[in-house]
Amino acid sequence: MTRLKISVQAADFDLAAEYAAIATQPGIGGIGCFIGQVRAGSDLISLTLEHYPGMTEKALHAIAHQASQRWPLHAITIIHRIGTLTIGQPIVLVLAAAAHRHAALSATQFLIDWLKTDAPFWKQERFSDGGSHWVEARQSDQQARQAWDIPLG
Amino acid sequence: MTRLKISVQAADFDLAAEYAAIATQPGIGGIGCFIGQVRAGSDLISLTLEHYPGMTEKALHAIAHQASQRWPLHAITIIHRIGTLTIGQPIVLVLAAAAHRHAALSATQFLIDWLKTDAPFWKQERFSDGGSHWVEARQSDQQARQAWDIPLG
Amino acid sequence: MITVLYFAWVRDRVGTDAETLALPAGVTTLGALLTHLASLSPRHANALARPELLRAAVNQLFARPETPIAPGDEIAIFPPLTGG
Amino acid sequence: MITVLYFAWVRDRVGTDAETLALPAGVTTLGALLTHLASLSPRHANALARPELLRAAVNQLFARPETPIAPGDEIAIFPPLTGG
Repeated sequence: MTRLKISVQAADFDLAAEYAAIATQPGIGGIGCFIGQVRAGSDLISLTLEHYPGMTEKALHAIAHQASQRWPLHAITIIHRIGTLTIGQPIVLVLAAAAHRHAALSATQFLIDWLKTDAPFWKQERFSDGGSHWVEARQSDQQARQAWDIPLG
Repeated sequence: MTRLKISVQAADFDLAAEYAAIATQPGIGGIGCFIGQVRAGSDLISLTLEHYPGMTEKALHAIAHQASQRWPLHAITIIHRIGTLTIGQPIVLVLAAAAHRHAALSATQFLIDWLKTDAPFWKQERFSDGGSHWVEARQSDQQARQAWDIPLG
Repeated sequence: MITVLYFAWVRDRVGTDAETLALPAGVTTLGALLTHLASLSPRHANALARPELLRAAVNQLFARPETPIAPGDEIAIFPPLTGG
Repeated sequence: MITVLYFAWVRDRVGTDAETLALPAGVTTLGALLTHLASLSPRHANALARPELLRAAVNQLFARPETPIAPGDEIAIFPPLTGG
């Protein structure tokens, strides 16, 4: 059984509390983690994250389910923030815990790769000159997601 | 320039503090993290971690240097505990921060894979019947380390 | 009746985030619905002009042009996803 | 003189964690030193009996049987690493 926590929220998350909540599950030997944050760019002031309420949570559950089918995971945590975030603020937290490091780190990578392409979030950038634009999806994200399904032999 | 923190210590580490110390570096978009902890096993009571003072720090610096040659990293943190640790206690923390998630997560995986085979630590297990034995190295760790050097084409 | 939701720049261009409309006779797939929606107003036409830039969901599951739709469905139209 | 350090079960079997000794004439490589060390006592012989289970460092760098050694070197002998 994989302990699952999924949250879409405006508030910041508490890395230490989320880690502590899963680290004490019996049988865990490794915990992988990824935190994405607003990266400074030329004249960028903030990002505004929009999502599709209802569908987002379903999509994140489906992604977590996929991960738990691929690796023996003790716990998965996905927290994604919405609303307006300034440079350096955290956007997303992914945690995956397993008996061994390979499963924990592979699942962490998988979860963030799939979240990028399969969870209905959109980012709008705002600049110091007052302008704004919607971030375009990157081909590399689609490739990273699809790479998980390339047969190895 | 990669901000580097390497520590071999008996004391526990503070994940939130280590994360906060690197997250504010300019230009970071993603932070990968791995925490290894003492996994419960049949009758296991504790692990005692021994190391080679002097060489350990050099080896960890060499591993961090390798990672920073392979990916554009803003920060690397490696903290490895020594002494006697009971079940569930953290052993090792690896953090890698970069502009993009792929570099951050690949470097995290690389650092822990190489640490397993290239840093002079040894684990002794103690059991509830009073017995103890030195953990044997796993072939899979050697393979994981070498996989980083297999040409892709 | 169906509900159509718009997100991100699709919403900005259409000028509304949601509308409820009757499903015209003969419109039984997502692709046909997109063609119908584009005929509703110049703003709709502009927002939906390039289907290759659009993605969609029917009842909160990702959908393709051939995905069937029926009265009562919730259809969402949006740009490629950019979360994480 | 050279310093020889032992770690983990190698130390347990040898019975000491460090010793200082003179480098005998003709011993110029790590491999030759291992053979010499194994001759020092039954405990040394037992600890060093299976070189394929051992790893070593010369002056804190991983070394191989052919690695040269010289007076003043710090040599460490230990099992394969099991950290992390």
